[in-house]
Amino acid sequence: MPGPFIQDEQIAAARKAAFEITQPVFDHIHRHSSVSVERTVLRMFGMAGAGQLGIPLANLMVDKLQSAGVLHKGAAYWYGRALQLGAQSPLDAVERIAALPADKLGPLSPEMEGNLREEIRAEARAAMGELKSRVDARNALRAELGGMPPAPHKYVIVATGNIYDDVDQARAAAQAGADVIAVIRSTAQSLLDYVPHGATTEGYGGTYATQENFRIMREALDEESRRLKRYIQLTNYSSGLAMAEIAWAAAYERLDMLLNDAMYGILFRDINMRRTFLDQYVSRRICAYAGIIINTGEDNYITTADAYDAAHTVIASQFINESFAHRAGLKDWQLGLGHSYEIDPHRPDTLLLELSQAMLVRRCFPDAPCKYMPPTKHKETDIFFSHAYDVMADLVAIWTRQGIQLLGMMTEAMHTPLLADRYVALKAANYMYKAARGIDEEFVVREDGKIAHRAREVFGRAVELLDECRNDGLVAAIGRGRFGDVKRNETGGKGLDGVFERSPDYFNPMLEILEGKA
Amino acid sequence: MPGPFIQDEQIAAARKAAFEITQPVFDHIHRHSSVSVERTVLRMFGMAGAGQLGIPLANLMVDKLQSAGVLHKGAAYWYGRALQLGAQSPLDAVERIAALPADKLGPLSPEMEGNLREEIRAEARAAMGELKSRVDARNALRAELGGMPPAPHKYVIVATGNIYDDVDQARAAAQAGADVIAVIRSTAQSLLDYVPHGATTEGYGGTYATQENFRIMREALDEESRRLKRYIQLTNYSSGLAMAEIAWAAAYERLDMLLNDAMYGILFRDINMRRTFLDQYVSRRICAYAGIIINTGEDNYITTADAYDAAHTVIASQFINESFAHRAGLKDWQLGLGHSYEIDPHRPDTLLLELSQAMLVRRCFPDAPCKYMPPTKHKETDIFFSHAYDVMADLVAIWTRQGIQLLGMMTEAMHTPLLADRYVALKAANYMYKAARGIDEEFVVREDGKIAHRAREVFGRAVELLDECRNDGLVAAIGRGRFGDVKRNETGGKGLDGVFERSPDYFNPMLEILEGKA
Amino acid sequence: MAAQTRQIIRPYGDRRDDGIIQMSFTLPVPCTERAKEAALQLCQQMGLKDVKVHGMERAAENYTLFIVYARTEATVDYAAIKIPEVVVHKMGFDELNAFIEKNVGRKVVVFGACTGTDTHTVGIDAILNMKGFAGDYGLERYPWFEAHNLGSQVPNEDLIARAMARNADAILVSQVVTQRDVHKDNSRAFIEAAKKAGIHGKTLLLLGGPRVDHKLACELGFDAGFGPGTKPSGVANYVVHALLQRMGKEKQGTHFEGEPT
Amino acid sequence: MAAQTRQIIRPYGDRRDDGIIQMSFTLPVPCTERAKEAALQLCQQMGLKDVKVHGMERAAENYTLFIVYARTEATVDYAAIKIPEVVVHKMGFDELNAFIEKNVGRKVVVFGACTGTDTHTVGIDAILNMKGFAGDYGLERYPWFEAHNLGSQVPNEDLIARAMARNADAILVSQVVTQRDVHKDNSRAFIEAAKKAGIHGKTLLLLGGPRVDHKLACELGFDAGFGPGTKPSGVANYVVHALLQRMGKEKQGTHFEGEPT
Ligand code: B12
Ligand code: B12
Ligand SMILES: Cc1ncc(COP(=O)(O)O)c(C=O)c1O
Ligand SMILES: Cc1ncc(COP(=O)(O)O)c(C=O)c1O
Repeated sequence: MPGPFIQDEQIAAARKAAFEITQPVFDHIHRHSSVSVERTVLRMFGMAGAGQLGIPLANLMVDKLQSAGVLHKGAAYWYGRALQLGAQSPLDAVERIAALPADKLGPLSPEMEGNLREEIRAEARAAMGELKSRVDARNALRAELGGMPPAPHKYVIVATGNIYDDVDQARAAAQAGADVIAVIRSTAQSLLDYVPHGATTEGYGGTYATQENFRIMREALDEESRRLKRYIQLTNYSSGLAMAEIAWAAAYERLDMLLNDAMYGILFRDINMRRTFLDQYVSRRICAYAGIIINTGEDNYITTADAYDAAHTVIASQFINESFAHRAGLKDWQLGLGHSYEIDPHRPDTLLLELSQAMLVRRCFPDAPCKYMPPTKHKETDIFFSHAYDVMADLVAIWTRQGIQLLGMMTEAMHTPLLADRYVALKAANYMYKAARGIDEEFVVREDGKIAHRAREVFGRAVELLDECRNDGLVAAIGRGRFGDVKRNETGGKGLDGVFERSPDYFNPMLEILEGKA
Repeated sequence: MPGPFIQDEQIAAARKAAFEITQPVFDHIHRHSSVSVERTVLRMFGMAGAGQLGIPLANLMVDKLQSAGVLHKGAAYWYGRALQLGAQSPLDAVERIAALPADKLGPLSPEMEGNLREEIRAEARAAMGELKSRVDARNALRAELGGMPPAPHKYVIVATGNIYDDVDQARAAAQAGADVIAVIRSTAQSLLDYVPHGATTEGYGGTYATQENFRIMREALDEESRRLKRYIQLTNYSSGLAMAEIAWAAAYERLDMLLNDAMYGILFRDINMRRTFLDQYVSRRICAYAGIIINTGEDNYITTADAYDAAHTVIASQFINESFAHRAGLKDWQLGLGHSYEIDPHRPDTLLLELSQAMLVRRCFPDAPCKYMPPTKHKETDIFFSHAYDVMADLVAIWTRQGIQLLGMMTEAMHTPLLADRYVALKAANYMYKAARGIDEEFVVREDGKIAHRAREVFGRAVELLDECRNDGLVAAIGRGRFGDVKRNETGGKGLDGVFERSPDYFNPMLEILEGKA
Repeated sequence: MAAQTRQIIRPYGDRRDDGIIQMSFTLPVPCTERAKEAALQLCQQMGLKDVKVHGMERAAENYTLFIVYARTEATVDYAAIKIPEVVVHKMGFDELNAFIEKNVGRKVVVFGACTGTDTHTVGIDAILNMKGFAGDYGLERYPWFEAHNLGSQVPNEDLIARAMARNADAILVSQVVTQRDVHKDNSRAFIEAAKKAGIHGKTLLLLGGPRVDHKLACELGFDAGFGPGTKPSGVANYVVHALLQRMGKEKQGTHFEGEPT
Repeated sequence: MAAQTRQIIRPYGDRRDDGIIQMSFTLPVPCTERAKEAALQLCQQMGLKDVKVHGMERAAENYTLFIVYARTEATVDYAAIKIPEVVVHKMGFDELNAFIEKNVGRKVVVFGACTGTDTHTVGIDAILNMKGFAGDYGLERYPWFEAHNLGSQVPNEDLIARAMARNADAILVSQVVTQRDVHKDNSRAFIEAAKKAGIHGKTLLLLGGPRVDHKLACELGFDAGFGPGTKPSGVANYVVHALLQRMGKEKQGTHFEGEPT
């Protein structure tokens, strides 16, 4: 077992600090909603299609409601009104709402209002029930195939840009031993304030996250899982301006994991803070409901900041991400907290430093299936060295019993992985796991060694940062560039115009269910 | 520090057993000599040249003496007689002896006999003095360049077959960070009952070990060492039917290390036991005198036998090799006891098993610069995997502080190394050493873990084997195939006809000096 | 230039000029002897000799990875590969600042960003930010540079407009994502926009990124290109010399140490 | 055989038929941009397209290692690569012994060794010794085989003489060291000796080793060749079928599962 290094009480105190840090954010969250959240509600009601020019119906309707200035009552409410007007289908609902000048839709009598809400709640319960049954089907397949293999789960990415090529590559990876397939998104999808529609074949640096692409890939992996008699997990990104909607689509299509971070969009995509905090909350509620494991993005911090100097920011952020997650109903087993093997390999003692950090993470979050990323930033174009370097991350992953391990690619510094790159990575990881599993039980870490010393130092600095966030506020800390060396302010960034205050009669039956209030 | 695993007393008992095992062999050694030993004596007197057809003068002379049935008095004696007959040069001495029917050289008067011996002893002292001064020059260069780098010393092989290509490759390897260059010998040189002469450019699987090739390579490495301001060591093979002579030539040409094993020739080259025991003794006396580090060959056992099952044979043999070495005057710092990372990678827990074995070796031989070999037998043609696999041997080497580490080559299963293969191996080892140096001080090995358990088990079986060798004799144990699964008997194998009993007046002034009797 | 002797070079594996190369590739067929024969034929078609299909790995049910060593007969005349002669040495931090003060007589203004949808800022930050790269200070640190770093995801037009507003001497564009040549497309779009804005051929236009080299950048219409491992000081030296040449204060085509090639 | 449709295949990296290959090689020149250009030209001369000289490593002062990804336009018609149709299935241990008893009617006698100066015994031991290889028993274990393993460093003539003295059905030669084709030289010498002794074309002559394949062995004058990963049971099956064919008890050219190709 890693550690002790530090006292249990110190960890509890850090956790408490994080809980206090996220409190003020929730005051904001519970009073607001966003266009993306409202579109998610509509998607729940089956509004998954797209209109002309491929614009999603959910966008058409929400944009209409927003420009009419009535969105603060909640899209669900207007959806109900559209039904009352006789809408036969989602498209029909959009058209009816769109056709109508909003002021034409005056208030209803309290009784009608009450009935409408009850009907819509019933429809929401049915929709959520359907979701649940899909999730159950996923879980049943997993169980049928013998449950999950022992951790770390070997995670590889596919990123051809074309969903059909992705399927080929994903199947090949599964055959070579992958446990989790991640379909990387096309560059800048984070900035799209909608979810693209349909199967896609042209992405850059990845493939668009669409509900249809999710379906195609999950179907292929179900088939592959059955053939291999081993359940293969699928993950994608619930991140960016459409994070909540993607969580819904992913849950519906039975994905197993999602990249989902409370602050990544703010820091790395310059998405507005208020927007992000709101959307991440709803997306996480969906993940909690659908038994999806989230993967947080602290590893990104140490691609922009120096991994040695900023190690404590990873730990501090993990506590914060954990608190956001717990407050959204996620359980520890769903928290794939992110970190990585990123210290400059030209430094001395890097294996000791990486072991220290990985052990510290496990010490602080013993029940979370932490997500361990391979070296990326310091990867260079010597594929042989790159491979050797990745193997050390494999060693640390199995040693410290990470939950999920992203396998490093020997061509990391060149291109998104080729089929052969994944095979090479999987073969090495399979060997490492077999060779080294249980090594942690062979040794007692000396409390007076470099590993323990470094762990205490990093933890100490993390606590200082948490204190700063508690005292000055998370917003202020982000403003000072504390995370990933990136500075953002509360009203900057993209998507703030999609945030609005809920009216007192705001109606969101999906959230009611997700929050356990219905 | 590795261990304890076992008690110091148990180790002392094993050492004592080995001492008893080698005792009877020394009864044989001290009563016999061999053609190779005698040729070594002649080489000491400067008889390094070759006659027509490239046959070394030392061979011509010894063969002549042997066929004349007078070799049992010692070649030095006849060399003295040839000088008395007026020989002006080694070639001249050979010719004079060769020209003479042996019976023509009757006994001398006791006084003349005494004078002859004294003159020859004086010449031997001068020759050994010259050797010493050459060794001192080597040591001075080492000191001038800042002494030796910290262990493990990174050892790579060159094996082009052409000494000039070897020089290019050796320089390149030194520039890429190698500490030790080994010039691999042409296949089956072990079976040559002579040392080939001159610079050679056509070998198979390696380059002939000749005195001139040694000189060429050492000169190049001296130059390279000065340029790099880092002393680069050179090693070759003192092994096979000419092992003692090669030791002399290597010492003379200022080599730093030699592959030299008490039993390798017996087991892997089917060279006669009696011959090998004799020759190894004299070769080791030379190494002791010349401050050469020997590398033993236990790693070979687990290329023919299974590395998991035969792990204890490596430990037992190391104790025996150590005893042979101590009895030949070698100090612990000269004992590069061989072992390797050879357990089938398809097994589970191989990293634990390899760590266990490497720790056990260091526990038993804490002051010896053990020679650690990389995986070879289970190497396959996937160069990427092969490289990853080698990297784990790098980790074990630095972790357990081996003295000398042979770097694995990603193309091990294909061909002798290309220039690029060595570069790739050195780059990875440099990284691993930098990343992991000191890792042993971070942990306490648990005495109840698999590593400790395995170490105790292997040690226990090694002690059993040592007991068997003590009780039944080393010869009997070899006859049962205890080492490397290879069975040999005392009178089988090549080269027994080159062994003869010393006459009571046997004269060998070189051995007198080497044994400290003159 | 005087007639040069030829210097024929070829790959070197075990012995000089043996022409040995290593290769790996995947074929979309199952791992069988037939697949191995296909791999061999493929290599032979590529003109390789002594082909040794050493490795054959079952990468997946219908994909096989091959590891090949072979000899190529291709050669290159190394003497014929020209590189410009360096006539001006590379200036260090203090020297360059003093040089700007003396020869340009005012601060050199540069604007940089990672444009298009690319969010990789680490590269442009390495060139512009105080901290710099590998111990080499970034342009913000030079007292005689005025450096503006607009970050990432910046539309080409915005970068150009901001630079023009400050009358910039140079614009630095970073492009990191290169899948299916998206960096070339975006770079071409940048050049179009620069032409439209009338600054092409006037303001110095620099392109950089891991898959960028000088040749590519010039083909795309930039003045210079910088690839992996670029140090800020190299960029600073280039900008100053190129600027002086534009200003007519230095001979056109003066070659200096570290210039992009 | 009926006219076949063509099945054109090419290397697969990121997307089907993209032709991507990986390559590495060393050039005997220092690590500079000029060297990189030389590497690029070399690849172009090899007919590669979209050459990306991604990596350039200073392997030594005057040697540079390059890592290249590129596209090849070479293709292979997979349908045109023939493999014989298997008509006889591979027999297991008991089945084969029974088969020998019934069809040969006596023990099959084989002699094996690693000949010449080669001392690598592990390969021939894997085929002949009791223990066998990868869980597959060696020929010594088969009650209906009489297997003699002479070990290594055996002169070709000795092996032949010993085998003839026992009237062997097959001789198994192992060759592991292959540098500069020493295995071919020694194998040719073996065949010469076999011809001299008059057993060529009579006694079955098998060659094996990591660089051996059936094609090579046949070219050298052997009846069959066996490469890496050979299992003893495959060799045993081959020897029995080939023997029966020599004896006229089985149709010439009967194809069986696991036969050398
Ligand atoms: C760090 C990183 C990230 C970080 C970026 C953080 C940030 N704010 O910059 C994060 C994690 C956010 C990220 C995200 C993504 N990334 Co990224 N990322 C990397 C990584 C690991 C390192 C890049 C880096 O920082 N290098 C260090 C800097 C210093 O080097 P550099 O950029 O080459 O810059 C030097 C020179 O090129 C030059 N230079 C660069 N620009 C300029 C400009 C001028 C004017 C000059 C003079 C010089 C110059 O000077 C610099 C110093 O020498 C690389 C892999 C790798 N090891 O290269 C992948 C990589 C670049 N990413 C990749 C991808 C695909 C993505 C994503 C699109 C994946 C996805 N679909 O989610 C996303 C989204 C990014 C987007 N839309 O742009 C791919 C690109 C593949 C390709 N060839 O197209 C890579 C190669 C990884 C891979 N193998 O798949 N990434
Ligand atoms: C073990 C080993 C040794 C051991 C040998 C012990 C012994 N008694 O066999 C020791 C340590 C003694 C040794 C020494 C040397 N070795 Co060595 N050795 C190896 C090693 C690591 C493994 C070989 C092995 O056992 N493979 C396992 C067996 C089961 O596989 P196999 O031989 O291919 O056999 C299979 C098939 O080929 C087939 N088969 C083989 N023979 C036959 C015959 C028949 C009839 C049939 C049907 C089938 C068959 O069936 C087998 C089972 O599937 C290889 C590297 C490697 N990983 O391949 C180097 C290697 C073979 N050795 C090499 C060299 C150069 C040497 C030396 C010459 C080095 C030197 N100069 O000192 C020496 C001397 C040996 C000599 N003169 O012959 C080179 C050969 C280079 C080349 N291509 O020419 C290699 C490739 C290492 C390298 N990369 O440099 N070696
Ligand atoms: C949490 C999270 N979201 C999203 C992404 C992907 O980036 P993009 O913003 O391009 O979707 C990452 C990248 O690692 C991430 O960690
Ligand atoms: C001690 C020893 N001598 C010699 C050799 C080399 O073999 P050869 O007998 O071909 O010289 C080895 C090989 O590893 C060895 O370990």
